[in-house]
Amino acid sequence: MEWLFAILVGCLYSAGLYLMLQRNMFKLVLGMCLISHGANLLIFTAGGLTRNLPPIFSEVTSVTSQITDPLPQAFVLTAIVISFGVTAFLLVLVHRTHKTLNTDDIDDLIKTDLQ
Amino acid sequence: MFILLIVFLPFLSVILLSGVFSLNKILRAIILSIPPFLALFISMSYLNKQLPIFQLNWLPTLGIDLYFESSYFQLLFGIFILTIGIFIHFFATIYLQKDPSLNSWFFWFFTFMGSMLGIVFSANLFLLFLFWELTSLASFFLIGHYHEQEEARKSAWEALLITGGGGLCLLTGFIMLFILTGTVNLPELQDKFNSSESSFFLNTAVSLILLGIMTKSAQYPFHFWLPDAMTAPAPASAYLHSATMVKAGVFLTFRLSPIFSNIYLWHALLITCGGFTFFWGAFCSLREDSIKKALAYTTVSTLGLLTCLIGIGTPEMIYSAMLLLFAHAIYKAGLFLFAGSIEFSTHHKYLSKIKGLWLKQPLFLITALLLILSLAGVPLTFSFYAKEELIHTLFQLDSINALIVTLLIVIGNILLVGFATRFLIIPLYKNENREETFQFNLSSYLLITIPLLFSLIGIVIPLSPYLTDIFHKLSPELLPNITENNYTEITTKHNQTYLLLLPSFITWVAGISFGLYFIFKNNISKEPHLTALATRIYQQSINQLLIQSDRITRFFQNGKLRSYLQTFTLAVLLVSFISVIAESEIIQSNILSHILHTEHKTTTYDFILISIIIAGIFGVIFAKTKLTAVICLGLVGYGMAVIFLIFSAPDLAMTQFIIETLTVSLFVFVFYHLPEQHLHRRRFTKYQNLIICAIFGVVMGFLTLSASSIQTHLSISSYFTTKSLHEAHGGNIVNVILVDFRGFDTLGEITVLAIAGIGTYALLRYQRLKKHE
Amino acid sequence: MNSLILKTAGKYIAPLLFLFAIYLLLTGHNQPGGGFSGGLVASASFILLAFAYGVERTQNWIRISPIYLIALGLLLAIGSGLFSILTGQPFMTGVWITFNSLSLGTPMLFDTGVFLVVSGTTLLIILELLKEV
Amino acid sequence: MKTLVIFPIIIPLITASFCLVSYKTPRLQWFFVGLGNISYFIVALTFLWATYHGNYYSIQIGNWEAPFGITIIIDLFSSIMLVITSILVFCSLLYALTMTPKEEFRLGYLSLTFFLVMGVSGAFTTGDLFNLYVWFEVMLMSSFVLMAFGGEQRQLEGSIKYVILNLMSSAIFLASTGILYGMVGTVNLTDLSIKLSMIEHKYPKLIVSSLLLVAFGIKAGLFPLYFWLPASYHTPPPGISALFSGLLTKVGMYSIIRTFTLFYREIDTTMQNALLIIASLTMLIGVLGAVSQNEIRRILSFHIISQIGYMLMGLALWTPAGIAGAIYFMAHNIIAKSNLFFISGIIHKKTGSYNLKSQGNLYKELPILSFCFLCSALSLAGLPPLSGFVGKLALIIAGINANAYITVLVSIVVSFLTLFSMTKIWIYTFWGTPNHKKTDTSETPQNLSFAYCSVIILALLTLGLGILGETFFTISYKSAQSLLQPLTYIEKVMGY
Repeated sequence: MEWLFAILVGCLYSAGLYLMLQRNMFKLVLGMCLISHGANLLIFTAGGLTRNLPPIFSEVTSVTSQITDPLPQAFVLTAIVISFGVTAFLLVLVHRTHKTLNTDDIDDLIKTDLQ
Repeated sequence: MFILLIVFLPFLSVILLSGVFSLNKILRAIILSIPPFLALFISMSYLNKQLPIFQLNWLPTLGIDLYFESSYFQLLFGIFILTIGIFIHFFATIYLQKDPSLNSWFFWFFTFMGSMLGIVFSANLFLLFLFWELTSLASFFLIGHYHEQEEARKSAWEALLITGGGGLCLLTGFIMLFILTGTVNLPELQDKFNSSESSFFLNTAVSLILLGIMTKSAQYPFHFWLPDAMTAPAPASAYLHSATMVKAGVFLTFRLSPIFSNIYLWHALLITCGGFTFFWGAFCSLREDSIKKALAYTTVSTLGLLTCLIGIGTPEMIYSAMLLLFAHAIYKAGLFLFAGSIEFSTHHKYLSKIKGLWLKQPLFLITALLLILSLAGVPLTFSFYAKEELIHTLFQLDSINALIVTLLIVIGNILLVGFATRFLIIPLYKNENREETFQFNLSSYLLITIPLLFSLIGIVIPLSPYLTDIFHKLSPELLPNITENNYTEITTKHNQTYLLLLPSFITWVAGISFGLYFIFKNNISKEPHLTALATRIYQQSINQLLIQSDRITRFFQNGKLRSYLQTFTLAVLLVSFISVIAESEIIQSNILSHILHTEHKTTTYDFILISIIIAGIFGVIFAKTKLTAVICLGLVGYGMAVIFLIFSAPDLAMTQFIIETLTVSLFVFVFYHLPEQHLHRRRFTKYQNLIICAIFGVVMGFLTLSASSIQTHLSISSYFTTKSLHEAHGGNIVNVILVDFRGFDTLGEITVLAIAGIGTYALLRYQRLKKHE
Repeated sequence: MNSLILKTAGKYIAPLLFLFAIYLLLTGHNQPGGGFSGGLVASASFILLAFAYGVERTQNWIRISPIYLIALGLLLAIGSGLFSILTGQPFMTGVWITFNSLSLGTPMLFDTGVFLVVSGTTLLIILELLKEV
Repeated sequence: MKTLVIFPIIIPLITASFCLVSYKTPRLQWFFVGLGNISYFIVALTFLWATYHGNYYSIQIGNWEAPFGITIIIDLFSSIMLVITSILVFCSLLYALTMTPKEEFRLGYLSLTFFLVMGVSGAFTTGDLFNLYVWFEVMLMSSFVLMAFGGEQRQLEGSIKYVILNLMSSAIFLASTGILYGMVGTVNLTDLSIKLSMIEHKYPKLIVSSLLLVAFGIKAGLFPLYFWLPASYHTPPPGISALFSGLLTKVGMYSIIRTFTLFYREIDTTMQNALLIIASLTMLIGVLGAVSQNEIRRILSFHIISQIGYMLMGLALWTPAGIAGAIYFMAHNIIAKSNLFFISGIIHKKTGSYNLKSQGNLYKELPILSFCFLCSALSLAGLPPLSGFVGKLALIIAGINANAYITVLVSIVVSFLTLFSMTKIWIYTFWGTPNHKKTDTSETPQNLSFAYCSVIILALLTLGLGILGETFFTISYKSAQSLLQPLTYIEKVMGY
């Protein structure tokens, strides 16, 4: 099972990077989103995959040893929320930049590096 | 304690400076000179006694101690520095009277005086380095005093870079010594140092130290900063470039020569470099029209001679080098001050411009004559006395060394006499072109008295037995291995001056004719080409440094985010490849067995789900419009949510679902009102990028696989499942982890969210505020 | 966006969404849900209103600025952690009061803080963006 | 004392929250900020004093025992960094008091600053890898916002690069945390240290430490990952870039030192050589960049990179002396570099430009500022008795002792080039004839007095750090020793 997820992680990372290597600012953000999906999935997979054994105690499931590892889930949840905050800010930043510079080409941003 | 006082009293003047700034000029000068006077008084009174050492731990871990010691020679040198300094201080008060930034000049002047004394008295090499760099710094400011002029800035920078760079070499050398012996305290170093084992390490250390010395003492090929530094005000030149700073290197050579006496490289380098510099400096001085520059070249020449003599290293040589050091300090300071007073009175810097000066002002002529006689080493002057000593000792040696050195000295002296001739004769000419009236006022006459005083001192010393005695006492201290008998022998020989008259006579005749030749040849415009070569190498290396650094920086920092990302990816790939290759066997066995023995079977639904997500990914990449791309992104996100749902993470699924919705709507919001630009405006297909991305994906996938297949320890999470319900009172373990077990992470996480919110607010509001304005 | 459908829908759906958010928050400790999802849903209810009735009116409904919500949430979260310091335990140690089967504790207070920050942030971002548009 | 461990993190958070509450009334914000800063300073100083005597202070958040709950631990190294952070923040606030436009305080400038401080001190005190990630994000997020704060065109351009490259670093950081958890099953640094040393093969340690090196390397600005730094650091207002230059890269470096000393009980030669090579290249390329530039803040930005190289060199030597040098150098560099950024801001106020070529004669116009500049710049160049000298001396001695001759050679050359570019600033800006037009005549000198205060404080600190070098070096040495012998640290956390 994990190998399939590994392929998906690979796809997410490489597609994310590919988008970021384009010159479009918009694609930059899209790529960033894909990469954070990739990272989340990586943690999720690395923590071990279990089907239909959610880490919730109820009357039905009380056998503690069988449920899935909850820790990676907590990590992923934290990471998702953080990346949401970051993405929101990044979007606003890109929006502002786009309006101020009137371009969405990243290669137009070279002025700060060179004199 | 007193020794500390001597060093730090000049710094007291620096502090006093701010207090007395508003006072009358003369009063200020007097107050400022009190601390150096005190220091002078202390050192004079201890000249014949032993001044106790001062030792205080400062940075013992790194070997830096506040450790001062004084020998007779050091004290005498200190007295010279103080005396000359006080005179120059008075000279400068008059010379720079109209200068608005006089205060800053004095600040650096006294700083310099103190740090020079520091060099003289420190017995810890790192401490010495501290003062060494401080002199470089102070000289930077003194040389660049007229910083409105481009030339002054340039030469100050040049001096700082060369002496500062040399200083770094010196420091490295010291550090190597420190590592070799465990101490940099000179007295202990002498005991511990075992120079018989000459190793590459030691030789490197010695050459680095020599590099430092040579840059500071203006030895060829680093000598050019000294003539260039003549943009400094004359009193600064007089102080720094005759009596003190350039002597710091020579002084250090004196101090180190007992330690390195067995090292061949030390002697070889000093002799070659010094010898050549001696000759070359004198030669350059013959062709230089600017008075101060010409004097600077003669200084270079003398420094070369001193270095060379110390390089030979026999006690007699060192003794005569010491004498010469003092003699030179006196007459050269006088000469520079003299050049300063000429400049002050006539506003001319060039020898050819002051034609007729001697005739107009006999006082100048007398001063010039007396000083120049000292320079040329004519009998009755102190420098004659010193050189006489030198030639004596040379006669006693019978090696090939001595012959070469004698020859060198004779040639050098001829050149110096040539310069002296030029210096005396050119201003004797009548001023043909225009009847220039040099303006002389009280200040000019006051100024000329100080160089006159120096010239007189230079003549008085050899005449007064009391004063000569002071210099004789130098001798036994440095010649420990010479018995009392030998010593008297050396001293008695001083009277056989007749022996010297013949070579001296030849020197003078040749020198004068040389000087006359150069006067008539009048070919002085061009810089001597070996000096020009050194200057050009310096200039070129600075230029190249600027050009190449610019090129390198442009190469790396090319402004394209794309290439930065590529570099980043390559770095990730590189480290992953290295790690994987280093441990390939373990990975192979683990991953293969894991895939083969996997417990979960893959169902068709999984395939379908994952194909949908991958389709979504491709959709994002190939979408033609932003809207399509965003919808595809949403597809990927919802797919992720479904994955989380299937693989027992309902909380994740729910959060992912809502957040994906929010993200997509944010995307739509943000881009709704931006001008629609086609996503494929520039078709971009670089195979290079494709390959990098593909490899990156493969590597990340592989890492995922390896992370889930290589498991060395059990996870810590069973703790959470056991404790969740009863100790943390919660059935939803993920939530319990989030708010309790690892609630601190969540605290950070909501902080991130809060910041993102405020950031958005600030960014948008600020823009609106600006628009309103 | 001045559509009648949106307005009518908003009128009924938004309060329901908000109630659902509160439910998620309260049951989060034992069921799927919690401060995050709750906060996001809560903000969604107001966003719906903002779409339907405009930013100005929505802000009037919420009364306090989202920035205060954020600050309040943060302070609540820290405060819930500081409780235990008073009893000499490390920061964020849970302090629980149990009534029969129901137990209330500082982690739930913390979760409420999370709820406030998340909803405040989301609101702040979206409302500011809407103003921009 | 144990209760206090959490305070370096929550004091800034509380301060920031209160600033948010009073976001409409800057005066009230200043009150909170002053209170917060002073208490933070006192706490940090208390810890410095306490940890100097060999103690470690750790708590388990929520009272969940060691590898399971989150550990917050303060040892000597962290408390050094905390004290310096508090001083720097104090100066930066003092500076911002008059140098920052009034409306920025209404938009949350102060609370963002304290969120940044919170992230930084969280990173300095945490003993948990995932928690470290969270603090990094807090720090980064607030730095993103501060970086783009004025919304100038330049700032936006720089911010995009800054944000993207740092997010990539976070993604790698997150991924490596995930990989580590998958393999070793824990994220507690101490637990990792124990478990990684128990594994026979090196794969987990190797892959994770090298991925972390990349992730932290971006934040620290190591070669070849530093690109975001020169692209963005010169764009925000100088008060902000001073804070960044002091804290952000150093947090990256701190994390490298912390994780490497915990993961590697003994460093293997390959890793050591790799670190040395990276250190040399970072030093060299950074300083060459500085040499080539003609704008004060660009020069300073490149210097940050070059000096990070020195710190990495100290770590790579893997001797107590080397790491002590690195720690000392870090402290020195935070103070000196931030001060230079502050000064560049005042220069900008006076001359209306950052470009060297359109300035001049400030030595006569602003003598006090000139001396403060001289103090910091020469300290950076390593002139005695300023702080930089002690740091460089320690590093070079350690380097020669460890036979890392090439790196030592590079560090000396770099030292020379630093002197070159620092004096270049001096010559163009402080000497020469005035090239600038007086722009702001409305700026009375009184307005700048607070800014001057902070500049003078930092200049004096640079001097003091050098003159009292023995004390500070002993502290660094002690913390280096404890870093290289992590057993006490481990015992303290795990409770056995």
